[in-house]
Amino acid sequence: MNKTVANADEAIKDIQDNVTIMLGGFGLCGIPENCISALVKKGVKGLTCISNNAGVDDFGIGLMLKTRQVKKMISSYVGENAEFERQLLSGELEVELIPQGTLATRCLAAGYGMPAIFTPAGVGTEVAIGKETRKFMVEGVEKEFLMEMAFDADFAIVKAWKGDPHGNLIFRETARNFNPMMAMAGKITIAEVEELVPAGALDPDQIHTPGIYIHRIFQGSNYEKRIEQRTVRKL
Amino acid sequence: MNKTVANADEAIKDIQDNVTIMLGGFGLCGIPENCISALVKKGVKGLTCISNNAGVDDFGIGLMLKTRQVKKMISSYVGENAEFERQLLSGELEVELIPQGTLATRCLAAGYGMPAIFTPAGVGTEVAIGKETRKFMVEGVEKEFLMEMAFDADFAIVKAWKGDPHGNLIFRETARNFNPMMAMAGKITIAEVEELVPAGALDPDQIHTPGIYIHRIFQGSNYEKRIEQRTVRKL
Amino acid sequence: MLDKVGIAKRIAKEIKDGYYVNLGIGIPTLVANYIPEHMNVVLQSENGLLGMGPFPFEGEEDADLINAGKQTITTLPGSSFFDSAMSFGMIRSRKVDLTILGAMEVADNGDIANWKIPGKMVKGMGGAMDLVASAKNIIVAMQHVNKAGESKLLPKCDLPLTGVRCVKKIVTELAVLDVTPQGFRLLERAPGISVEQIKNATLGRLIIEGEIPEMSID
Amino acid sequence: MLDKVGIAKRIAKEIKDGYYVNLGIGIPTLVANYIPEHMNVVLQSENGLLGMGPFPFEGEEDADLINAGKQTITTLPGSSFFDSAMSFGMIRSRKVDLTILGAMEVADNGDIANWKIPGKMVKGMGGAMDLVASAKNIIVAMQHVNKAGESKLLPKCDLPLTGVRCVKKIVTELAVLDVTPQGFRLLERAPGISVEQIKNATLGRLIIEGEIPEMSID
Repeated sequence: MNKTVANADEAIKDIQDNVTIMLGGFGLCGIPENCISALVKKGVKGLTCISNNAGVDDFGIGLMLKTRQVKKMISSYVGENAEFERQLLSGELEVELIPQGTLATRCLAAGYGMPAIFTPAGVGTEVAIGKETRKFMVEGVEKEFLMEMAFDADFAIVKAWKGDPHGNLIFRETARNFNPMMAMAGKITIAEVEELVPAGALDPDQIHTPGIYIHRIFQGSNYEKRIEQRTVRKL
Repeated sequence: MNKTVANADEAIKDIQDNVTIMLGGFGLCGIPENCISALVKKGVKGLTCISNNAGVDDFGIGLMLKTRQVKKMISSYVGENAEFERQLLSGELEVELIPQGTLATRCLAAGYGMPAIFTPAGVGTEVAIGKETRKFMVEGVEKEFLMEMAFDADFAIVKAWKGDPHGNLIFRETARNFNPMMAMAGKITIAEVEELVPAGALDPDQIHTPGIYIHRIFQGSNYEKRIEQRTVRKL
Repeated sequence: MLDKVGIAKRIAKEIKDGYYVNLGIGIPTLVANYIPEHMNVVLQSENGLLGMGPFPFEGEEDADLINAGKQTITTLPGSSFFDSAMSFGMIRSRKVDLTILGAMEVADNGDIANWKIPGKMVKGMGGAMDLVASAKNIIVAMQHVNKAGESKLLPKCDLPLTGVRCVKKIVTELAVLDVTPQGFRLLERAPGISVEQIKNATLGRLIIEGEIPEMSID
Repeated sequence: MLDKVGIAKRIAKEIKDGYYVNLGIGIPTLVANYIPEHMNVVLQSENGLLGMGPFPFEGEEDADLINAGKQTITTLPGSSFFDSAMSFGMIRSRKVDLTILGAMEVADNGDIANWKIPGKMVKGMGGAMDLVASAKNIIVAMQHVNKAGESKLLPKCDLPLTGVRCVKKIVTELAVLDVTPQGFRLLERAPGISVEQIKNATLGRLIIEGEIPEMSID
């Protein structure tokens, strides 16, 4: 199998207006920087983006917000972004906030072919409005759960540390986050990697995402890997 | 954290008659050999065993069948075991056969705190009898699913390649199989490993099962690792 | 009439470049030997491997490395291991392009029975029910008639079902057939086999339209 | 009256040897600094890490290694990384022994509100709803009264809820309280704070039985 494409532009070339895209990453950690730049360059519009966060004003998905390419965000936390706030308050941008674990598990459900999952997150809150609830016994006590549906995304774009032409991926540290589940959940999944190695160079026991889930892969470049909250201690 | 115990006898010492135990492995590959021997030695009886297979006459769970310690098997495939067949036909042994993916996913559900999952496996077959079904749209077509419940096991016993005192586990090749899901699914999970290494010796990116799921760990000994179907090609 | 190798060779022609394929036990396992070398095909073994290679050379068997038939195997460059939850996850989410498996009976609506014979010791369904319930494309490798000469391509399965309305294509020692809403559609005859012989061996609805070519398997 | 550090120190006393603990943003993050060194405690960060260590030394920050508050952190021997599905899987399956988080309001039935103020920009619930819906044991670190002097321990939350009937214990600048079926039970007073002051600052049902000891935080 050789799923290698030349670069981000080629990887995203069939992404059209008004599609739904999952984007991996948590905060600015593990985000597909190259593909985001290519989407901005391509100027595709009306996107529904499923991503835990919405970047910051001048990085990550924030870049696509600035160019008004995003119609709707489905996220768990969208702070730290003034342009986001402006568009939301002006009604230009639609936002659906869902619990972080629900977001992760709805991706997992899509990747694992489970049409719906049950979670207690959001029971009794406004997140539960309009959703089916169901009680199950947990540790001898009846507990209420929400039924949440698997995501249905046209594309998933993920960022990994290493990958091979089969699409096998290895993530690094907490840059793993949502990337493996989104990789499994896209109808078409695009992976950008810091280092593309030949087939056989990755230990098959250590692969986080098997290549079967990946449709296109390329070695990215010029990763900025910006830090959102630089916290240090004194020597 | 130090969850290390001396050996299999100590690891299983509170396993009493009539409990439900999950046992990792597929065929004879990746089975907890040391703990099975210890359970035979201890002579605990009336067990319900959740395991994909039931071993062979003189190895694996077959050893516990020979000593009549198993009341019920929940498995997907139980061939290759004459004593098993005898006990089943004589009514001494109860067997619940479920699809392999359902078995794996019911373990995952327990480990991931999902009370139930939906799967299409078994729809329209005798596996569906008495189970709730539900239709969901899949790729634009209505498809029927069975609702299957998370397992509720008192103990899970798994076998890994390497582990550390925190209970972090790394599996090797296809000996991984059911072990990671069962590790997550037991109320008490016992891990036996071929090599117990100090905390910090395992690369945190490569750990398959984080220690939070493991209650006891020990370095096993005298692994036989028997091969069920030795198939080779000519040079 | 085809032998087992012939059936395997004919099925191998259904595999396309870039396919991920799950092969069942028996004749389906043989299919791996006849996939053209220039094709990029990855074999999935549902116990937790993508990229199954050939059997190991003697002395190189590894007890930790087996396929779903519990046979010792090898890996190939690009292989990956994963747990059984992910394995059946990728099966359920239809990432496997083609599933090839054996059957005791197939009905003309695509129902399949291949796991249980009442009165005989039941070994279990293993992963077969998961595979047939989810696969995009299922090809069955089977004998057209049983040892008593009775058709195994039926209007309705007599044996307990493994899955419903799922089989897409059947390759037997006599013929290649598609499963359509109108029943089995005869596509090809095995070398030396007449349409009449196939008619006589098929109990389910059989559609024969136009000239039925003899299959080529090499 | 306790300052933030005092609240963190008092909460640290609730942590037991062998605990897996999830710390929210704000005062809860400070708790890590006061866990006795001899204790084996593992901190979970819900973005995908067990075994969170202290902040890195300057120049050793790693963009790939952050906590749920997006702060640069380090690992410790025995750490493990995992994806967000597994992370919330272990939260839902109650493998995390203790969750410590902040709140805007807590009701005397254990309801908590900490994610949304109507009329203000909503940033989102992040992982808070998952954590409070599943945690075995939740301790809230919060101010007893808001800047206007109004109680935040209420008969019923006014703000949109994060979770229902889930808070087990509350540590404020004034007191330690358990949440019981009968309401808030006063357990300890902050140094120099009278029972009367706590009564006046608590709008929800408050149970005061016997002598209420002054807490010790060192």
